[in-house]
Amino acid sequence: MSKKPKKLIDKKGRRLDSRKPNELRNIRIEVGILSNADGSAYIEQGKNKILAGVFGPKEMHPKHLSRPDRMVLRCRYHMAPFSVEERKSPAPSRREIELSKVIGEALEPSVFVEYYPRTGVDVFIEVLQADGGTRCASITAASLALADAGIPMRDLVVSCAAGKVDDTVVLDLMDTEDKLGAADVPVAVMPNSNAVTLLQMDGNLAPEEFEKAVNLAMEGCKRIYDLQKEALRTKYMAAKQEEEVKE
Amino acid sequence: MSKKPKKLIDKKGRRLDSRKPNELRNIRIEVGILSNADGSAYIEQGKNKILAGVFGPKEMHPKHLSRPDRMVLRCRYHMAPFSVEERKSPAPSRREIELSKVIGEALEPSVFVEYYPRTGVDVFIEVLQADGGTRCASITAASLALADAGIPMRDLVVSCAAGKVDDTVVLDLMDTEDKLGAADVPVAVMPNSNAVTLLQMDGNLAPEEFEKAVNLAMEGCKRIYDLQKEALRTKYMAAKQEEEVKE
Amino acid sequence: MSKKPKKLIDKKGRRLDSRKPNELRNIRIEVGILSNADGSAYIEQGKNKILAGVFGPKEMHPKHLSRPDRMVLRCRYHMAPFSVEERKSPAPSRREIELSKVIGEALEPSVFVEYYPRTGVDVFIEVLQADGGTRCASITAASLALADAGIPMRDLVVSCAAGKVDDTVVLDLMDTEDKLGAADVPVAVMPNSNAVTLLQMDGNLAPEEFEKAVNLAMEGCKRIYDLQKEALRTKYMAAKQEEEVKE
Amino acid sequence: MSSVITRVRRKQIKQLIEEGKRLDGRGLGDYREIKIEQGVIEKAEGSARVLLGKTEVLVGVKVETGSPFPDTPNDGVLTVNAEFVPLASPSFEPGPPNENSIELARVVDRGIRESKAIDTEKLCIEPGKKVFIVFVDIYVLNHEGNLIDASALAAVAALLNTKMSNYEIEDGEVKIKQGYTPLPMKNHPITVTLGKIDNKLIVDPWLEEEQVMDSRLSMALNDEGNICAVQKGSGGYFTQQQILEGMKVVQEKVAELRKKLKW
Amino acid sequence: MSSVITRVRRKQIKQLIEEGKRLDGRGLGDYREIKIEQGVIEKAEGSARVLLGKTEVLVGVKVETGSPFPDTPNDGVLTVNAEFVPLASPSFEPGPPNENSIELARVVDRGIRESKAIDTEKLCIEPGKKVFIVFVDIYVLNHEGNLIDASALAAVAALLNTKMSNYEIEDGEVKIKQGYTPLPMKNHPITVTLGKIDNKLIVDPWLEEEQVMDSRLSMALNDEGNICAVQKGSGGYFTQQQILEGMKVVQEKVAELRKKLKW
Amino acid sequence: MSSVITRVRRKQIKQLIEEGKRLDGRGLGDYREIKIEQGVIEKAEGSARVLLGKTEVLVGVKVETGSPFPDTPNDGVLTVNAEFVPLASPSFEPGPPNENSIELARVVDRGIRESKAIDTEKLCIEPGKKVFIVFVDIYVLNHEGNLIDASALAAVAALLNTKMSNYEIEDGEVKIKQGYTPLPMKNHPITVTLGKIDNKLIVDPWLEEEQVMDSRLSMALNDEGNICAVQKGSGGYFTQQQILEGMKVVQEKVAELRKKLKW
Repeated sequence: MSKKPKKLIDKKGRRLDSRKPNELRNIRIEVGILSNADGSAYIEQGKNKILAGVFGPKEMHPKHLSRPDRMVLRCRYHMAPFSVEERKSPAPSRREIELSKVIGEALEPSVFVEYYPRTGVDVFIEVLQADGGTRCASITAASLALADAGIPMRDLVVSCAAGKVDDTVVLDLMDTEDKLGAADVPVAVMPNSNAVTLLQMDGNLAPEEFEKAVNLAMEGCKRIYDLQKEALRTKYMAAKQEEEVKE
Repeated sequence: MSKKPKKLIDKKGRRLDSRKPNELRNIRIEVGILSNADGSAYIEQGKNKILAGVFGPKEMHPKHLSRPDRMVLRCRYHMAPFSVEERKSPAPSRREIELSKVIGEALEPSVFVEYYPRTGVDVFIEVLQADGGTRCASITAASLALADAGIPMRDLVVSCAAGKVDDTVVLDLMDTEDKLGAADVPVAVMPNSNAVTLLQMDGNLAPEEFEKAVNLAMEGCKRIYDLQKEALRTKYMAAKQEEEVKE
Repeated sequence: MSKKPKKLIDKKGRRLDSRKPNELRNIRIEVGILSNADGSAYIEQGKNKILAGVFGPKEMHPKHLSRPDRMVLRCRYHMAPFSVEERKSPAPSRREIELSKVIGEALEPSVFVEYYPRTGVDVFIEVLQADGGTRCASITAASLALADAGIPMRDLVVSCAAGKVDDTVVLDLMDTEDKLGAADVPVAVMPNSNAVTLLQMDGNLAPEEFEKAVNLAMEGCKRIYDLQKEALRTKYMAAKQEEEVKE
Repeated sequence: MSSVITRVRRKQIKQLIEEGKRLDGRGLGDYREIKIEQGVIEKAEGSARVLLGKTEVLVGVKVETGSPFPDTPNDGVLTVNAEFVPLASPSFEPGPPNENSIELARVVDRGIRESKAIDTEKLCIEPGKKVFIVFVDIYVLNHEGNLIDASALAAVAALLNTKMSNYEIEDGEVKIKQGYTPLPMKNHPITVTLGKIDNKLIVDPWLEEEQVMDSRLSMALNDEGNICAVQKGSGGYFTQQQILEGMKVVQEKVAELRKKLKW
Repeated sequence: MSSVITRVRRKQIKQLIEEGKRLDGRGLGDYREIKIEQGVIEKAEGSARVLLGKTEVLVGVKVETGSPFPDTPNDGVLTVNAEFVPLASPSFEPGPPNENSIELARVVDRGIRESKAIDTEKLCIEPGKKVFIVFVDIYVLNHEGNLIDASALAAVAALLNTKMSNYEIEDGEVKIKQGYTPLPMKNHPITVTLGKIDNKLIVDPWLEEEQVMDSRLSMALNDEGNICAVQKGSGGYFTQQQILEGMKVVQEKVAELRKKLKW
Repeated sequence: MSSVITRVRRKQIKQLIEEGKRLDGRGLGDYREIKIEQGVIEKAEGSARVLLGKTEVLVGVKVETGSPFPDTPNDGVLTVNAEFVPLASPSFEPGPPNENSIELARVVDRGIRESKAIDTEKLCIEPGKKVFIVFVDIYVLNHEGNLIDASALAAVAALLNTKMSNYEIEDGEVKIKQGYTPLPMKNHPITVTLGKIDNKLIVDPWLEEEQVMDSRLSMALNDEGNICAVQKGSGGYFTQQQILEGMKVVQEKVAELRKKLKW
């Protein structure tokens, strides 16, 4: 953060961590890793380490927040005090409150909320280590946690950002690129229907650059979608095996 | 605030803004200016700019605060962060909490609270700009907002302060007079019955000065009462005209 | 607090306030001194001055905290801002929250909680002046307040600390001994059954020292138990006399 | 709330007052028995306990150093806070100050501040930088009515009992010296509260009267007999005539209370 | 909440929009009437009131001195806060900011910050020590829908209206001098919000449309026509196609709004 | 709360323990499997993850500079905080720390503080002005019982893993230099918790046993085998005899746990 490196992309078109512009960071996903949550998932994307847990469908507390015709999905995005350079107070910041809202709104369209009227589902996201793009990785993990909880869903939601660094549109910005780059465009999508459920942007992009960034982010989402499905499959196979062993 | 002017009243008996001791500031009142509140009013008194909005009678939340034999009137007096010299935190200060209480208690005797048992009425007051005497102007506006909401009332409540500046008892103190003067005596009254529903004082007054100040404030109240009734009439006529146009 | 005295125990084995190692401070207890609480007690132990008041059994607020098979005992330990050297903010500190919990847990085993299902009892403790050992003196007083409220109880709970000062295990540490000593071991007990309902410790004690400290604290408890019973008797006699006078 | 009064009791209180009598045998203009005890909290710089009948208020004063307000760089700071300690009444809830305790603190504060009771200029250590801050903490220990008068009286009694450490300035740092100085006091405001029940004014309303009364009026008078703070409270109203009448009663009772407060 | 819409009304709104019409007679791409009034709060360093139909937002700007952030020692500080004043809507509760008012404040903040609207380097008084802090307080006075556009517009109008006291540095202290300087502005972001109802995009949704619409998309454009902030909100989704289509509409409407904002 | 245990299950647990057995096959004095992993959060100065069966606790340590406490001007500052992360248990609610998480943090804090585990004098940069502050954040990720032992173990493991930036003092300012130094540690407290079920003592109670047990007793022992912190919790009682008996068990188990913690 102290001094701006001369170049975020070198002469060979490589980024600070030697990725190509349209390359994702390493991603590792695990589903069903918490014993108390009804569903859970863990994601590592670059140095991001994020846990998501889901409780529900269940009775709403307080009751007056329940809705007669649908389930209410609540989401809390929270960062551990040690997840960032300078210790963060555990009290929710304004940024965390906004992200909780937009992440919840990004997940909700994927859920058949009308199946369980008057109930609630809580999605809890804990960022254990943050390195840029936490909201996207959180959505990717939280959607898996919802699936793991058996909540009926239209599709998984998968999320990835693109942005502009130096003069190049790049995929999946890490922290330094996010802070020193020109723009960041996080996108979440249900790939089956191409429905964009999260779209934010800050920075400075010409309209054509913005279009390019959205397209690249969607491209990234599709690649992560495969990893999501693979992680679900792995969990399912493990659960099946376990059952068979029991029998 | 920085330096005390030598004199708050000049040789000709004129105050800093060239008013005579028993002269009110310019007052402008409008009734029914908000589309969502059940009743509303706006007052400018000198540089004070204050909005009042009323919601109710309605079900009480939380329920246990309702009363089986009467309506509960709740009042919130609040100052905008930009309403004063130095930015004020939007969180309610101890002063705002006290004023919310005494303003509510000044308004309540005018309302037939027994007409709507188990219900609540919320009075919200927002001081957009403050220049001394905001509690009085707030009461004047809030009482009109209650009337505009159709709450059954014995009488309007009208309020005005008197005080002592240099050695003179004066009417309707503005901010500088309030801060540098010797005493401030805000009074609220239902003029029909001469019932004083708010009386506060801070400063230093001999008993006879106090009596004089109360009398002068009551005198000021009566003059503002005429403006209140005029504002109600204007609103009523406008509403009537609108209806006739519709028909 | 500024400078550590060379010795907390002098050559003759006397402590800073000239007590012997196994000597209690002066204790004064009064029962039934508040007119609004259902039960109350006041204790002075050294310079500690502590009031305890009990309300209940009564309906729980909020209701969802009530338990279908038992009474819920809630406890609040709170220090007055002026009770300590440097003014304490009246908002509850983490220390006060922990002590409220352990004091409540020390009192609960003495109460027949199953006699009044769905109800609650509130124990309020106010430390007016603190001089070391406030949690113990609070328990001693609060248990009397519960008895004074007529709550059915197995036994009184009585509490006292022992600790290590210089190289000696001593009874009933005062503030300076607590701060400069080597260890503090507060103990609460129901003397009839020798049931220890509170046990904490901080400092550094060899196992045999710890055992010795626990034994000494229990010994102190027994002596205070006599004062507790005496105080109850006094209250009872006074109440009886009052009644007789009335008749 | 267990302190709600029955309809029968209500009627009884009103009827008696109509006849100029009160349930507890007092006349309309009588205070309950008043006890003032100073120096009850040795660890505080000042303290006082006031009993007004069964109403009990403890005030502790702490004196610390801190920054002055920017607009009064030469004045010490006065801070008044009131805690409605939950053991004092079933109607008090634990938690942060509510509108009632804030009103109480601010009424007591105004009496002290507006009468210039404390010589705040003498509390300045280094202009604009360091001054003494006087914390007045009102602790309501038993609520049987008329908390304002009990608290105002206890606050002044505690301030009169307050001693500050002597100090020296050494290299810009405050060094505590041996010995104590009393807090510099210039005035001694006394507050008297009236209740209005069916157009009768009563002095020192107790708990049940507070639940019956239509309105309340408190006035603080300084040593010179001037009014320095007024607060009408509790809904209801007073006529102009009742205010002036009340002022006379207050003047009388202040003189009476002032005798209890030795300084 | 009394602002919940009936099923009949809901159907009516949707049907009309299907036909390219709106309940209040507007076309899908029309704004309600816009009024901008600057300098309405004389005591604030800057202020503006925006009426968007019946939606009313007041923004006040205060400029004070304070410390810069450690990582930007040469820059003044921008702080945007939004209050959902309870008299503006039965759905607003008194209390600390909630997720809705925080989102509003942060969206407006991003538009101003990312477009570099304020020349924050000119707000530095003493690098790393003292800078000007610009407080932008959004006060929603009447909520009839599309608070984002009204607030963003009012914020920029208020900043354009903001004047700061002249000052000198004397012995490390800031001394206020006579006269005022306008707040240094470099850009003027304009935000346009679209609603999506059954795959139709509408501009400037009002309250009832907000209750019917599936999703919302806001974009802020700077003077050069570049995008500087985007926020999709309110659940639902947009297709990739709709986003690009929406961008075109926004570009058009920004040009229109920009004319209303004189500077 | 979905974690409430049925009456049948309760009976079963008690019966087994009566017979010296446990539901999960352990003996009364056995710990669940323990895994300690250090350095799991690269961005923190120190970190460790402890698995106690399925109970999972992550501790992160941050080291920052700040002011010492006035009464210990030559000592660095230790701050322990515990978060009951809501995804760890249906009984955890999001929000500020409650009495349970505060108790946990304070018990872990006492173990570290009273055993003088950290050499706080070595954390002093400039006496009375600047010291290192060590933030120990306990993050409960999965709650299957015995949070105290898991947290205390993870805290010490994280502290042992903590490295601080090297620094120089230049003109009174702290300048970060290249390289790292390990946090100066002098002792390594180990905490063991016992549950009491019908007069039997068990080690390392898991979630369902916690719901059945009458009382809980935790003891922290330092490297010399001395007791440095004790906490009885969860209602109920211990006899004097049980306390001494428990102490013996704790001594034994501490030796066992100590082997898991390499340093």
